[in-house]
Amino acid sequence: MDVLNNNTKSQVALLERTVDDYKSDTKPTWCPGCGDFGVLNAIYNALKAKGTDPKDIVAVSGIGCSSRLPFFVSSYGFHSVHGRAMPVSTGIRVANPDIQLIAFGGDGDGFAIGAGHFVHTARRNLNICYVIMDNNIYGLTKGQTSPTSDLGFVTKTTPKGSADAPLNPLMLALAMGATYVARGFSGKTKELADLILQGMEHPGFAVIDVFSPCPTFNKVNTFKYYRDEAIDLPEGYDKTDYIAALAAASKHDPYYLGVLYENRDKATFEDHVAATIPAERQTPEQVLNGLFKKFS
Amino acid sequence: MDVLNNNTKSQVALLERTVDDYKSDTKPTWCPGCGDFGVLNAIYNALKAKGTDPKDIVAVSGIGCSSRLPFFVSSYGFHSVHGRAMPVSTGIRVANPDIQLIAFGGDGDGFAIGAGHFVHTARRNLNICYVIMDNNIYGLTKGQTSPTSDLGFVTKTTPKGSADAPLNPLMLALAMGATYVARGFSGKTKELADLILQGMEHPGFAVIDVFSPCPTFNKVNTFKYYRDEAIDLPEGYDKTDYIAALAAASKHDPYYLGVLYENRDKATFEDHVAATIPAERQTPEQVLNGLFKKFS
Amino acid sequence: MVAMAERPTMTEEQTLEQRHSIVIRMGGESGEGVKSTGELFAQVAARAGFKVLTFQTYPAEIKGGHSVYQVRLSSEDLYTEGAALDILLAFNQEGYDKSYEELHDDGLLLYDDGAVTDFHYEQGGKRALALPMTKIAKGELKFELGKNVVAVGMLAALFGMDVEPINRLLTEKFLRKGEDVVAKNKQAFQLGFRYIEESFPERANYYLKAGAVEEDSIIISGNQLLSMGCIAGGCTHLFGYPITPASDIMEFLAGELPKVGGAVVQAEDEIASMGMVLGASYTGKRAMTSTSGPGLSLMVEMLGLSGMAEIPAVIVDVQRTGPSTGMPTKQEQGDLNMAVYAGHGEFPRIVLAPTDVADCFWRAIDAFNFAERYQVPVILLSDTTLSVRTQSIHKPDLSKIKLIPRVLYDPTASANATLDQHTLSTPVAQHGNGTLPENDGEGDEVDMELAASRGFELYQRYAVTEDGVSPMSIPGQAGGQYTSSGLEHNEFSRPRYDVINHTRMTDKRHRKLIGAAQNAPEPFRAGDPAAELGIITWGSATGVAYEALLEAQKQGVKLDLIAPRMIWPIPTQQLDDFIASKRVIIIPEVNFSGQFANLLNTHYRKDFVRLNVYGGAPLKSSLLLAKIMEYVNH
Amino acid sequence: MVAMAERPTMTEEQTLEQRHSIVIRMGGESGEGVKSTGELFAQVAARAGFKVLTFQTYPAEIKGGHSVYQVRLSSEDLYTEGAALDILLAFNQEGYDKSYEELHDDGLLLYDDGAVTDFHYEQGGKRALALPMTKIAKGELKFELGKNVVAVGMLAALFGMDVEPINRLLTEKFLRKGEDVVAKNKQAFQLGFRYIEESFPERANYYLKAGAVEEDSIIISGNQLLSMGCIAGGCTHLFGYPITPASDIMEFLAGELPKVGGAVVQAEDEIASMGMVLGASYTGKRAMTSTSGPGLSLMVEMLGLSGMAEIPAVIVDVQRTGPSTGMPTKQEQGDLNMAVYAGHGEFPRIVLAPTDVADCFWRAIDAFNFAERYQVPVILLSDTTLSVRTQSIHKPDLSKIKLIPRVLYDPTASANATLDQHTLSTPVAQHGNGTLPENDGEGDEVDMELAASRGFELYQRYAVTEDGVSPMSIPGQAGGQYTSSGLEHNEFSRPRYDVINHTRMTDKRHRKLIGAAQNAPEPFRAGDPAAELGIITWGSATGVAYEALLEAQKQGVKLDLIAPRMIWPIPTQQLDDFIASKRVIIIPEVNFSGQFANLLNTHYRKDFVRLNVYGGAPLKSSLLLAKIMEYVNH
Ligand SMILES: Cc1ncc(C[n+]2csc(CCOP(=O)(O)OP(=O)(O)O)c2C)c(N)n1
Ligand SMILES: Cc1ncc(C[n+]2csc(CCOP(=O)(O)OP(=O)(O)O)c2C)c(N)n1
Ligand code: SF4
Ligand code: SF4
Ligand SMILES: [Mg+2]
Ligand SMILES: [Mg+2]
Repeated sequence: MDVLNNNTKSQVALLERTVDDYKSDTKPTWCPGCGDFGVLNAIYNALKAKGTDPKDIVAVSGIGCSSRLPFFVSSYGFHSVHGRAMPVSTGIRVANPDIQLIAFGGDGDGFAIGAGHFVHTARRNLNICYVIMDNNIYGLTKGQTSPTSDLGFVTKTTPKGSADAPLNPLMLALAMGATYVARGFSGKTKELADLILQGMEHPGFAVIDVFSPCPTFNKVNTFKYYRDEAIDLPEGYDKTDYIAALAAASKHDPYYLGVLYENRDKATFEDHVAATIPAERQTPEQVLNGLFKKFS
Repeated sequence: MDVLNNNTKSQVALLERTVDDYKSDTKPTWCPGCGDFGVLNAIYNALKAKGTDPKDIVAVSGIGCSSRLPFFVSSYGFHSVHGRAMPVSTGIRVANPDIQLIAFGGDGDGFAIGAGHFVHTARRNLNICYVIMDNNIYGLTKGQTSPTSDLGFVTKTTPKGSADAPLNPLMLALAMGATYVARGFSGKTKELADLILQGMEHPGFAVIDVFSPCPTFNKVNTFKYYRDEAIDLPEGYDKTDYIAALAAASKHDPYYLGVLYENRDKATFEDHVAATIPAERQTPEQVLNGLFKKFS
Repeated sequence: MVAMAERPTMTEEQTLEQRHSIVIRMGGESGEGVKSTGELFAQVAARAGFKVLTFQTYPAEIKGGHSVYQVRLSSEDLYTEGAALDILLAFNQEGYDKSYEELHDDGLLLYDDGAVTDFHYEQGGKRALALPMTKIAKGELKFELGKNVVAVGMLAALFGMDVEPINRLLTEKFLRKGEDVVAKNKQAFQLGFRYIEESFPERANYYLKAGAVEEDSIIISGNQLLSMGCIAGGCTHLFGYPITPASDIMEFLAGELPKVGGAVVQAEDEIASMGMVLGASYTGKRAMTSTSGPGLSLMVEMLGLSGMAEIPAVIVDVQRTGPSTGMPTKQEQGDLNMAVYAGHGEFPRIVLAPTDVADCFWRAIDAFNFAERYQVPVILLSDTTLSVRTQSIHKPDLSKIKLIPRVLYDPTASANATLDQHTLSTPVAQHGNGTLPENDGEGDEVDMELAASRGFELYQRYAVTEDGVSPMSIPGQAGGQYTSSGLEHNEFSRPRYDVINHTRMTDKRHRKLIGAAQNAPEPFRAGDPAAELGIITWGSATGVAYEALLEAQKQGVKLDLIAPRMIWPIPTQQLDDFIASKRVIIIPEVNFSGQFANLLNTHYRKDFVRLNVYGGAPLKSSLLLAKIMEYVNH
Repeated sequence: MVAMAERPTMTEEQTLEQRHSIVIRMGGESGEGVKSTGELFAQVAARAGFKVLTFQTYPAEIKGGHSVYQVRLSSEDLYTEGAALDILLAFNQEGYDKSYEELHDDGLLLYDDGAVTDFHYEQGGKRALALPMTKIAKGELKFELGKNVVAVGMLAALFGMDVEPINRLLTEKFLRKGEDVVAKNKQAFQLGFRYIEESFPERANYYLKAGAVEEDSIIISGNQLLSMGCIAGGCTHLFGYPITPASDIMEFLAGELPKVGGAVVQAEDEIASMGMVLGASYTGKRAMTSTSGPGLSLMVEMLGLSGMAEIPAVIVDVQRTGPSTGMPTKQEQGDLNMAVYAGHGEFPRIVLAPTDVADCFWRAIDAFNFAERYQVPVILLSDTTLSVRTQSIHKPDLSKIKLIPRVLYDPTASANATLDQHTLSTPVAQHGNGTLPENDGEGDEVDMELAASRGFELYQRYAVTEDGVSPMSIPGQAGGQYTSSGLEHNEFSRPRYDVINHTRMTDKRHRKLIGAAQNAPEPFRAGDPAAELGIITWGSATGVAYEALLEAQKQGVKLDLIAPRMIWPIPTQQLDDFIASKRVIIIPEVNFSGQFANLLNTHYRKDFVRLNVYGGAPLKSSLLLAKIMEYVNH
């Protein structure tokens, strides 16, 4: 594993970093027992394994319990507005492709209000590692149905059960062209850290949907539920086979955990953008003088 | 074909209607040679075949050349704002499930600004027939790249070629749970009329992506291009096989035309909503008096 | 400054009975029962004949953090949650730390025995009493969760409350959980009650006179009553997206609207919510959404579509502290500007603001009536304070509700037929039919022959009428077909781009505001109309202003107060005389720039005295009183 | 009313030379060459030494519909497209039908021979001349598409233009298409030119004196020059979504920004555009978006994030006719309210408006400077008129550009170090380090030990400074890590919910407006400062007001004019004296409610005379002149 990968500019790249180096001084605000603690833990470990200097990382999120995560990491952070983690991330990456960008959010943030942006970030194949803490509920607003809630799920807004069929995040990611698609579980922190590390090292849009239970408001999709309902991918599974990945992603009862798909051969959006920049840069003044000539 | 299907309330249901009955007095504003003329023609014929009274139809759209279509149909119409045909349609269907709802729009309207709504309308499986006039470009704003434009496509906003990989509307529809997924071509009006008729008769969310060339601004994806690049589905194709549909949808070079997928067994959103309404309706006054008791 | 500190302190002989009201605050860890204790105590007190008004704060975090529930009791009507505390009940050390300084000099500190150990503040004249709440619950009661009910029993005894109605309440409340639970809770109450009777002889000092027990009294929050007002206003459909502090409107109605054959749909975002509202309203239904600032910010484009396509819509905005995500659980009146001005170009809209909890009901009904009558978006501006405040009020009199119908297209009506007369406006003089103009190239081309061959094509969806309102057809109605659009259009709903048409249509649309302003709901009025010192305010600041006015009057100050309930259009006929006749007018608001004052200044050239607080908490009446005093004889 | 009709009519002897300017309109089917003829003629005239200002209308439809291109020529500076037409060139019957009534009583109608057949209007003193444009192109030239160049040759001859520079222009223009094409076009020009020389002896009557041929003259549209201003302002990244009439800014910069190492990205919608802008700006880049009303309506929530998180952003809003989809190709100044007020809660923002084409360049630079200097969103309000108008102007002097840098975090600077002095504001007195406060439960809990062990945690992203601006760190900078957020926060960017903090931070953020107003760009000023009659206006209405002022002065009226280029915050130091010293002030605007007048009334208690047109067309100077005359000695 290339620890120094994205880290060439960092003066302290050769220092072995500890998990503590990635902890911020802000203490998590989550309820006791929240699945997001496990995710945060996995993040710390993945970051340590990758070893990037915190100053060269930006953690981006929207709004939600899960979206608070950037505050708890010692890197730069951008806790934006509900549903908009992807556009903000896109702006950051286009403006500065040297940044290691990790994005965080909830199922509501990413797939309800944020669904449109998800679609376009995936098809652009931006080099972003996006970790969704999927608890099948809106946590921060205290328990309403989310896009990944089951049909018939009873919440405050759906006292007779939800009328919407759930959205399958992995199918969406695959259909829209994400080049790394994985599923993790907050109850398996070690495996999760590995999925995140691979996602960060993947050159392109890496989506990791993580079952991260909300014990406070979701009494159905609990740790126990996912321990029973989620299994590892079968032996010999070929993560480069797109149609197989679609089949694996569409499976539930039980769900698969692991890397369902990876394609390292597609150019990123940043590559395409970089290709439009001429080798010989001009100053604004040169550009303007050229234009004045054109309009005279 | 059950011509009288949705039409029981109409007093003139038994009259055989003509294509002219579905034409409005507003003349299309499109450029000569625009693909949308063929789509409009197919619509007229599909409506005639279905035979619903125009007063019981609502045609909904967003903004774009294609979104002007409701003005040209003699039914009720709602030409809303850019990208929002789906929410408006949802409101209409939830409030009045007796309405035959056909929705129209462009690739930009439906899949750029409207992508998030498309995702959610599909997973809810609303009973809407949605016809997208896909010209791989923004027509009304005079020729910018659209979400279905090819990578490298040169437009006014992408002088060095588009950096975004195109979005595959059928994959999106399938991944998100649309229950009728078809592709048509404005150059094959008869087949298209049939696809639209089937879509209107389908109980659930019917998506018909139609290649509808824009000769004014898209010099690549022309009628000729699609005549060469789009073929019918193979003999014996099973439109009920979901994974096969995904494979067929992901194919390009050439593209498939026809009904790629249909599932008539999934309940619609409207069904689920109706199920929450108790058999015994109350008046507002009864509801309020019940509540006053609760809060006293 | 004349602050509340100058309020006369209680003498030895003076009992709380002689006070107008008392304020009790409970403070402790969020989720530890502060809220349930507060809520039960408020209900108990209401049953015992008290007027009750509550206030609460909770942390933006889901669990943990400090939480406060405050109950104010009186035999008379209440308008605010009160200022300094008469009694503080601390559930833990933080409960003491955070609020002790707000306790009156002669106030009483109660605390769960053992839970507060560090009494580091100066005690002064304040008294303190340890209550064995947890001890009794764990011990004699053997039911630790009963602690809250024990506490309520103690408070009830302290104020000398009548036990009879309280026992009935406990029965009603817990019956569906079984007889056992009822018995356990009654026991808990009694243990608490008895403890105070037996071990706190000074309790008589705290007795407060209850009012008559009123049969038609309910205790309810602003959001709850606003939701009920929506039902009363004929709403059948709500499309929304969760957001603090508006979510519970949607949640409340999710349980109720299906009963009347309607539905609540949770959309994917706020833009979709508003799109769905317009779709549903287009089919003739009374539809709404509820949101808070960030959601309203996202609805701006849809708001314009509602105005331009003339589709009724009700948007409830429960304001919270902005800007951006801001402080989601805190108070601000900061969305007025957006409500009045947001949107590109100009279109008519109506902005209403309830002045108190009871008013939420009537303004919600108004909102639907105005939306339907004028075919415009109506924004109902509530706020955090009103939304979470519970209050004991009289059950609204349902017989007073008047529903004003949408003006519908009736092709059989003659051109000068007078449509249903109703209270809101002048009659509409056109049935909505007309003759298509010739093609002239400034809009979509029309096939005149085809048009002529069809009667229904002559329907004028946007007939230019005196009051700006055009009769509307509803899908399903034969001959009423038209295409609704946000493009500029002529009467026939065909796109048009010429100067005369746009001018005429802009005028038509804006004429609705004339009728709307004339039919504005009555403002809140109090004080002396002859006073030359006046206060104008709005929304939840009204109660604060009223309390300041009462206090000022006690101090001999002549003062007048008006709080319009229609914010936009400005109800000039309500304000003209008021503004013209005062020497000084103070406008207190909970926002930075004085948004209402600014709005009034677009119409009135008067220099108002602005009083703005913007810390995320409600305005304090003492602050306003001080400002009033500055301008007495000055 | 004193309308343009009172303008002296041309006598037999009077040649056009004696006129200040002449107005030529071409009218015909859209796509039929009206626009290319107009554009070429404008260029030709500019090369021949004329000042040129153009105006065009085009249908909202893609193809077909009537289209107009109007060119005004003068030897002196021009401010509007002019009113009545001196010459009308009709390409088809509709070209005659739609504009003949606007032709002066002594005007000249030109038409393509055979294309206009029905001369149904009263001719009066107007003259008419058939031009064999198509005939020459098809016949002698054998190149039908050359018709437009033939027409340009005819017009050039009519005005007695110098052929030499025009030939050079044709060479430059067509060279990249080959020598043949150059020759063909020169021939076309010559054929047209010769035709007039030979067959229209009265041509000398139409000669107009050209100005000196200026080396540094360019002919350019508002959108083009605004785009160039963005480049000059240091912009490297534009994220946008196509929308009329703003798209061509994005399209223009798509070709240019990569040259400076930047990029243009077409986002999926306007919310995404603004999100990307904030992301890019957060990394230290100068980033922008360009849109029109509907797009701005969608950006409102993001605008608040920019204000709260204090991230610089430039938003160009090219206003079009609203509300909703409205009339996308028409003129309105209807987004001012939204620009100033949209958003929940309150945050600082800056609104600028260029007054003419040349001004677009400088205001775009200002926009970036203000955004960077104050870390706020800046909205630049252009409009349809300015965007499509082309005008001959002097090349902007690049040496006059001053770029004001963002105030960056420098951990080595001492607490009272004076940062770079620049023109915009007072120096910042803090370097942005500080000591973390103890935990107190009103915000996220902090691990004080961990905090203490790390130097960089002491960085105060939101240091409370005198001018409200806090030094910003940029990802990659060691020790500058912080989490940007729209939640209310303390100096250390940690979420905080207490009253004192929110009040203090609200004050800090709004203090930026004080500095911004003090550094407002110079307003457009004209007229007599001692006059007691004044006009205040803004944006593209300024040119109209100036023209009305010139005309009024000719008629002996003393008049003063000011047009601020900063709309918000109100540049009071520019306006105070003006407003105080006038007896009557007229505020003309192209919107319904008088948005700028209303805004000024939030600060000034003066009764302004409002003049509002809202038909989708620019204000006419004759209308303003009439209003002025109403108030002379009255
Ligand atoms: C525009 C907007 N709408 C609504 C909200 C309220 N809101 C905050 S978080 C949230 C959803 C939380 O669910 P999710 O994204 O799944 O995160 P979780 O809390 O479950 O981790 C909502 C609706 C908001 N902040 N902004
Ligand atoms: C909010 C908003 N943004 C942008 C626009 C401008 N606009 C109008 S139509 C359109 C896209 C047209 O493309 P498409 O949807 O593919 O329809 P087509 O014209 O190609 O049929 C755009 C960007 C708008 N009307 N509203
Ligand atoms: S509410 Fe749920 S998601 Fe939020 S912090 Fe608590 S447990 Fe976690
Ligand atoms: S621009 Fe293209 S899509 Fe639009 S009407 Fe013309 S041909 Fe059709
Ligand atoms: Mg969630
Ligand atoms: Mg298109």
